Amino acid sequence: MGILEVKGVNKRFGGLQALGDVNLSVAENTVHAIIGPNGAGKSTLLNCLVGKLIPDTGSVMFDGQSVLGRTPYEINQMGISRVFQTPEIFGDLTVFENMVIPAFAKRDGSFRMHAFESVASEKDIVAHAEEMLTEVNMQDKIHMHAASLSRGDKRRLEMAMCLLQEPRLLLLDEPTAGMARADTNNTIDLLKEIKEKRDITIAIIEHDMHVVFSLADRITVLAQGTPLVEDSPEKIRGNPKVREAYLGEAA
Amino acid sequence: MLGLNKKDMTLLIVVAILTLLAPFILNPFPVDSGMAQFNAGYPDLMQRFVIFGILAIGFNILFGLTGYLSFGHAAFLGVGSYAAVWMFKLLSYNVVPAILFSVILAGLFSVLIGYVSLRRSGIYFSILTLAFAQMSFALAYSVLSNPKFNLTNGETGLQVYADDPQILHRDGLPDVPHLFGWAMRDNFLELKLGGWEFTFNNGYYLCAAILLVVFYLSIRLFRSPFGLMLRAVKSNQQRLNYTGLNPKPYTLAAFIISGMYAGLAGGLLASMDPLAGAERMQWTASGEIVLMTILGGAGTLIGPVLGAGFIKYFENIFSKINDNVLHQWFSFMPDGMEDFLVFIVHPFVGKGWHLTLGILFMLVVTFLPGGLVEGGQRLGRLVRSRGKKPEDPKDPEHHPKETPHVAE
Amino acid sequence: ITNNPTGGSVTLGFNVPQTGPYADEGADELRAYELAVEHLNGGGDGGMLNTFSSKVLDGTGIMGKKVEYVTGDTQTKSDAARASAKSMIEKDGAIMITGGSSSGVAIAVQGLCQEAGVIFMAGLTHSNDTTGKDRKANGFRHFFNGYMSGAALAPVLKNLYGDDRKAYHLTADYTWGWTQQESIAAATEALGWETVNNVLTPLASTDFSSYIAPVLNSGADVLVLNHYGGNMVNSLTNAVQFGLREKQVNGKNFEIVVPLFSRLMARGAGENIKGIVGSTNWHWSLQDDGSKAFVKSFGEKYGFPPSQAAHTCYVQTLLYADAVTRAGSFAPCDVAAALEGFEFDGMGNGKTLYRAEDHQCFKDVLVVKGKENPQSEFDLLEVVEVTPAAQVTYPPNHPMFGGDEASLGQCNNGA
Amino acid sequence: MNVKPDFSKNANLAATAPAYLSIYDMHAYYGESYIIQGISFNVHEGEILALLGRNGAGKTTTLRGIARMDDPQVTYGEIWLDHQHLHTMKSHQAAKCGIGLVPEDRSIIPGLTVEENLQLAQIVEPIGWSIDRLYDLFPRLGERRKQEGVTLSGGEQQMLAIARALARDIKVLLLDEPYEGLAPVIVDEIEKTLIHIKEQGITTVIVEQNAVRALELADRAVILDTGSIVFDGTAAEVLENAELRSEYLAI
Amino acid sequence: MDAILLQILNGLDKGSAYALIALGLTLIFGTLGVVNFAHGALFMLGAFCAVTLQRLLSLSYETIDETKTDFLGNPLKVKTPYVEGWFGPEVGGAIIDWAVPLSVIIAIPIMVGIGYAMERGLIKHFYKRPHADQILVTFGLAIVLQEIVKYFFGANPIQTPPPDALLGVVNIGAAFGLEIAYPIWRMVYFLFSVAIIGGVFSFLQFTTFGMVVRAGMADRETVGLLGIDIDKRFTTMFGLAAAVAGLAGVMYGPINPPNYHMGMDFLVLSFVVVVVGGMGSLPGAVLAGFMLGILESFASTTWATTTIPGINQIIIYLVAIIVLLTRPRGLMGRKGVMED
Ligand SMILES: Nc1ncnc2c1ncn2[C@@H]1O[C@H](COP(=O)(O)OP(=O)(O)OP(=O)(O)O)[C@@H](O)[C@H]1O
Ligand SMILES: Nc1ncnc2c1ncn2[C@@H]1O[C@H](COP(=O)(O)OP(=O)(O)OP(=O)(O)O)[C@@H](O)[C@H]1O
Ligand SMILES: [Mg+2]
Ligand SMILES: [Mg+2]
Repeated sequence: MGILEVKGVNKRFGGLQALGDVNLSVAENTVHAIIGPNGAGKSTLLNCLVGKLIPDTGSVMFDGQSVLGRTPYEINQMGISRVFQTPEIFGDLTVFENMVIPAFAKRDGSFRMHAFESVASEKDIVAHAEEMLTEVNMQDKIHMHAASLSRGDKRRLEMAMCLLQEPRLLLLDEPTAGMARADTNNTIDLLKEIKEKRDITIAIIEHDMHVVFSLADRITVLAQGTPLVEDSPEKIRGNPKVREAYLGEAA
Repeated sequence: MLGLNKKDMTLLIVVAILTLLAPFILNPFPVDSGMAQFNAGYPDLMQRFVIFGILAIGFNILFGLTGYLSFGHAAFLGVGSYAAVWMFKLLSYNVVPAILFSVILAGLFSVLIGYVSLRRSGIYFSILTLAFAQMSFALAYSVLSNPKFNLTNGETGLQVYADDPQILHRDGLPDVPHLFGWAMRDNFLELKLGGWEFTFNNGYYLCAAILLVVFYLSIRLFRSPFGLMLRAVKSNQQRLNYTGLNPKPYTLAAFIISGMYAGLAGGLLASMDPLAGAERMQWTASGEIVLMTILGGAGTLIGPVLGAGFIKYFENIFSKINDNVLHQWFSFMPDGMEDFLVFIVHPFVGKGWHLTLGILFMLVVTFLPGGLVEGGQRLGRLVRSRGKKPEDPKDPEHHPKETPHVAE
Repeated sequence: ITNNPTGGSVTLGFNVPQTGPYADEGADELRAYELAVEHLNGGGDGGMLNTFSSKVLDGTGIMGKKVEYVTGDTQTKSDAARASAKSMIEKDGAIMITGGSSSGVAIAVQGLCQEAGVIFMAGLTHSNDTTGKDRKANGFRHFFNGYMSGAALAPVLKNLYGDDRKAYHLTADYTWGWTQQESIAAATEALGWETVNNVLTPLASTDFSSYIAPVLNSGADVLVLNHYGGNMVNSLTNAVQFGLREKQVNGKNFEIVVPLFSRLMARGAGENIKGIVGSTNWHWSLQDDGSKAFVKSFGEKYGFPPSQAAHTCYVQTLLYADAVTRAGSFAPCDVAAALEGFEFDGMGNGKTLYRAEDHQCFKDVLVVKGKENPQSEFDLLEVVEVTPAAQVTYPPNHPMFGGDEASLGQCNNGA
Repeated sequence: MNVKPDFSKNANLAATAPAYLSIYDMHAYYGESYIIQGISFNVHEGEILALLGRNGAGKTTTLRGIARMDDPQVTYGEIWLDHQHLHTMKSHQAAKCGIGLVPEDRSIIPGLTVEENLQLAQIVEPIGWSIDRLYDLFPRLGERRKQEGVTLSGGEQQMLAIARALARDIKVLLLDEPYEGLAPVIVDEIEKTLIHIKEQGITTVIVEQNAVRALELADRAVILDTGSIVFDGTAAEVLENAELRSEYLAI
Repeated sequence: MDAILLQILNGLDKGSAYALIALGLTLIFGTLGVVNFAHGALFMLGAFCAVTLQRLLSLSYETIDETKTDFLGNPLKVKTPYVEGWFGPEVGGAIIDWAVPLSVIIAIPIMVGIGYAMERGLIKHFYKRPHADQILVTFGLAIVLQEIVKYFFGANPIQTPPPDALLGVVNIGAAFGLEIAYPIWRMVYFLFSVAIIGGVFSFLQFTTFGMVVRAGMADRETVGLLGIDIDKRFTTMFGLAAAVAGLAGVMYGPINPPNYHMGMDFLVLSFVVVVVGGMGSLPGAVLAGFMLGILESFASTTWATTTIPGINQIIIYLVAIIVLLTRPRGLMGRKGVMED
């Protein structure tokens, strides 16, 4: 029994069957990669996990509890964090403030009216945020407006925000797209390190096979809304169907 | 100190000094001079400056931080005023219960209106609040002043009559709003220094003290985690949601707080002048609050107060300059010249004060996108850079800002 | 006392609408005030000073002090009007406030002047409440009111349209509208007319067609428009558009009545006003000496005849100056005592009494009709009847005026 | 701040072929931040130039400057395209002269369907490929022609952005990370398309994090670092120069 | 029955005014994304085009009639309009009589010109600025325009009567044996607005203009990349919107006499109409305009006001609240248009 159990999920957009009977089980403390051609429904699947979309049918269980019918913030409070395909950050705020918010969310839950303390006096929160920024190597950008970061940095910031919450399940939608090779490697290292340090399950969508094969314990290949195969990385690499439909010469 | 950082503390102290010395600062001209027209240091206007300042500070907590543009805040102002006058009618002229009740009632109203309106965002939210406010206005102006259950006294405005119960009223207390016998309308000191006159009014200092308290609270709020969350709401609600935070209670709390600020302002208005009219709730009044905030600089701490002062100054000072006054000003000139100048200035003052206000709105927002606060900052920078060497810090020889090559 | 003039001059506060829909009316009031000040200070031809029955004013200002004035903008909002009045009192040292063109504003400012201890000489305010339930010891009204309109109109209406009529009222949904409707309905019902319906229209209405249309099928043969200003112009225009005036109902010509007329409204209504009956406080075509003198000095100064608002404001200023002089004091209580029960003549409207109990003037009321063939752009109304003061007088405790409870309170000299 | 362009590095570029697109001493700001600090390079007719560098090096800024977008403000310098001076133009004029930019965030226009997004590109002359021809190139787009553009999957949006550029008759195609978020097979497809486009005589500037892929495709390469050019030469040179690769590209 | 039909007709009529104003507003607010508080002022300026033409046509020379006197007892100056002098009283009188319809011709270029000037001179700097700034600047502009009009024309309403031929009422129910007397000019106004609405729709539907402008509003930058000079189109759009608002005003004069603040009276309502209709949706604006017009008409019936006192005061706002709560984007709003 995995920490995340997706059973018989369907999702239609008008005439398009974006997800057709998806079953997926992600085991605890593993990295599970979801790959597949563009438009296969990978992001749609993640959307169903975090409450952005509600599947037409099927069930999604996280740690034995259904996530369906819950709002995104409740799902996050259950321990699921997500990095989006196009970075979702607080553009008007500074990098530091971007980090502080998840720290509060983690400590205080979904709403607390702390209107008279000052942010600066919350020593633990500040320390936590700064520490995480150092980990992703962004301490020099701490006072920049998030909107004026370059694209790669935005992604790193978003990932740091999610990691700071120490989620039990981290969903990454193409976290290294547009990242420089060096940073991609750093990201891989970071994820590995974090996985070693704490209990964390990661589901990752990626087109960069280097990333996928360096991290993944298991891989699901999604095509046209249905899982094609699920297997270990080695097997997937050798699978001719996958090679033809998806990997091309990259394999 | 007081949990503020140095910059905020300085700001608070500056504001405190300015408000406490306002009777001097606002009356810079001797009474008999031609410029006396521009003096603003009389009790009513000073009270209005601070009361509308409080209103705008409260509005800014909602709009400046969360970006939710309420077009119905005047409703809370009106509710606050009605609540206060009802307290005068039922209990006594003491302002304490009146102010407390106006804050509470406005708070309750804002829970109701906020809960419903906040189900939508953006322009839809604005229109919802506008609709609620316009309904409140219509109800107050006519429906609720129906003689059978006269809650608002309609066009005339709610006021205290001799036959009202006033159950806590005792002999010896003044028959005007007072703070434990200290009448709001009285002046505790009237100073005459040479040609100058300065009035120190009880009501003004009560309002000023309250302003300082709520200003302090708003600084704390701006710098607090709660304030940060509100700014996050403005920036990206999606991300907030996916970070495990529900934006709703934050925005609702901001809405209620700003509604209570508006109610407080309404209660103070009634305490300074015990009559509550329905026009206070009209959309134009709500629009005025919006304009004050943007004009001063939305999202800044002091901006809304400046904006409120600016608009109220025009309303009260410029509207009173008539041709007679103009002729006095220019009387030192030769006759033809005098008439010509009066002719030129005439359309912009007195009954033309709206025109001047409109033009200034356009100028300020076009040239100072951040409102008056930005104007102040630019001025400050100008003054500061004077001291330095006139050298362009950005590599002057290599890329001057204007070049013949690049057309913008 | 508040703002007792100590120097060589005395300051009056003219608080009129300078912006908003009544700005033109306010402008006319201001002209009248300036004229009055000129006359009080001995300038011009003296206007009504020459015809006024009291002769204490001699063109040397008030009690030898030169009259100066400050102006303010009421915006036709109680809040703004009070703010403006306060600034005149607190900043400019005004000893008397006057002006306004709506009852809400008049009552609000009157209350303020009572508290502040200055005299308020109301401008144009027609609601019964101003000298009814909201009467104040420091406040005085020269203008007539809703009850007087009804009392003056009723006999004329009976003459013109008979005593078997069915009236349909459209009423502006606020205090002034209600009191006027109540007064007119009572006066016409006393004649034998039937009030078929009274529909309240929102103040903010700009188009009245949906209120006019039901009139057609209601069986009514008279439409009474209890509207003022822009509301009246629009509702009358709409009523004429819908062909009400050409209709025959119950075998009679359908008629429209507008109880309160002003020349500015008449001008706004244009052609539509022709033949429509209403009442007014004063009209420039009156031929008594006072009116003629006033029209002459106003007309020569500004090039057109004064409106009723201008007239009432002018007269109020002179009356105040006269009362101060007679009392020999600027103290509001002394001035009030001099005005109370004061009888005078030569200011238009014939013999006039400032009644002591409620500070309302009692004088002749004009019933007018839109003129069919105007000779000039000002010649819009013709006087049908001058109703004598006696016919419009009512007891001070009349139920429409607050009954027995209404009281002036104590006069306030201020501090 | 005071960085002068080092012309010695690109002294050798001149004579070989006539410069087609030529950037001379360009300086650009975002508000107060000085990003592009005087860069000069040439692109020859019909070639593919790879513009490389780390995150935040200024690649996107350079492309936006060439396309004459409102932001960044190019405060100094000249940009010539085929004897026309772009630096005096606004973006729509530059586009009429033949500049086609595929922005890094794809900029699919909300509220418009796929087809409308393409039609929009053909409102103003000169018009390039027909819409049908574009659908032939990207059949997925043809299938989704009535779908709102922004609901496309990430990869589909990338295809739409490229298709939209080709819908205009362009002389120079500026591609900002065209492979980002694309499945490996599609990357292969697009690479073929780029070669095809090159054969049509269209000049291409490609910005790409996947430096190796870009270099294999490109004729020449320019490497940017913090707003200055650190290398200008043939693609092969970069692939050979290990120092360069590790220092600036981390490969 | 007659009464109900009459109320519907009345609603249609009020609805046409709402719809026309909201249509123009949608072009600016819903399409360009500019919160234009000066839109009401454009409506007002349109009405004053008619007033101005009427005044111009009535420009007169004075002759002195010794037999009559004016109010001061001086000989009366009689005014005769020049046009009557030139063309004779008959033709001249007819020209003056048709001043309002004639003003449509001059109003179009004037309003387009005003729209152009406004956009080029002011609004274009505000596309990228927050809505709040747009509100402030356009509100300032509205005040300035109003005050200028007030300076020249006063605050009082000014009659702009329809031509005599279009005065009076027709019984449009006669064919069905019903008695529905309806003013001719209101019929004209309704038909006129239908024509304008149709014209605008076909202009935007059958050309790609609308699509380009919508795209430009959503993402100016990208549209520029596609070679489109969006600024020019925005200006054109603004000119068009100003013309629509102005024409609505020209023809409205005979229904209710224009005054300088008539625009503000309509402004708030037209924002409500646009939002209820759905931002950026032209059909939505028109539909909401007519719907609210008719509902308001029904709410003013005696039956309605006795059932719920004061319903006529609040109906529009009440409906707006209900619609917005049940249909998040208004009646016909599209996703993604001005949602933040
Ligand atoms: N809101 C929507 N309305 C209509 N169709 C949609 C919507 N969202 C997604 N789709 C379609 O559903 C399909 C799956 O999209 P999804 O974003 O899940 O793909 P993906 O696997 O993440 O692809 P990529 O790797 O390119 O990001 C796509 O064809 C997309 O066009
Ligand atoms: N709008 C902006 N305002 C201020 N600074 C900006 C803005 N956009 C980008 N920058 C800064 O300009 C620098 C260059 O950014 P640019 O986007 O050109 O980098 P890039 O080379 O394209 O990087 P990436 O590979 O991450 O996309 C970065 O330091 C970035 O932080
Ligand atoms: Mg995806
Ligand atoms: Mg980039």
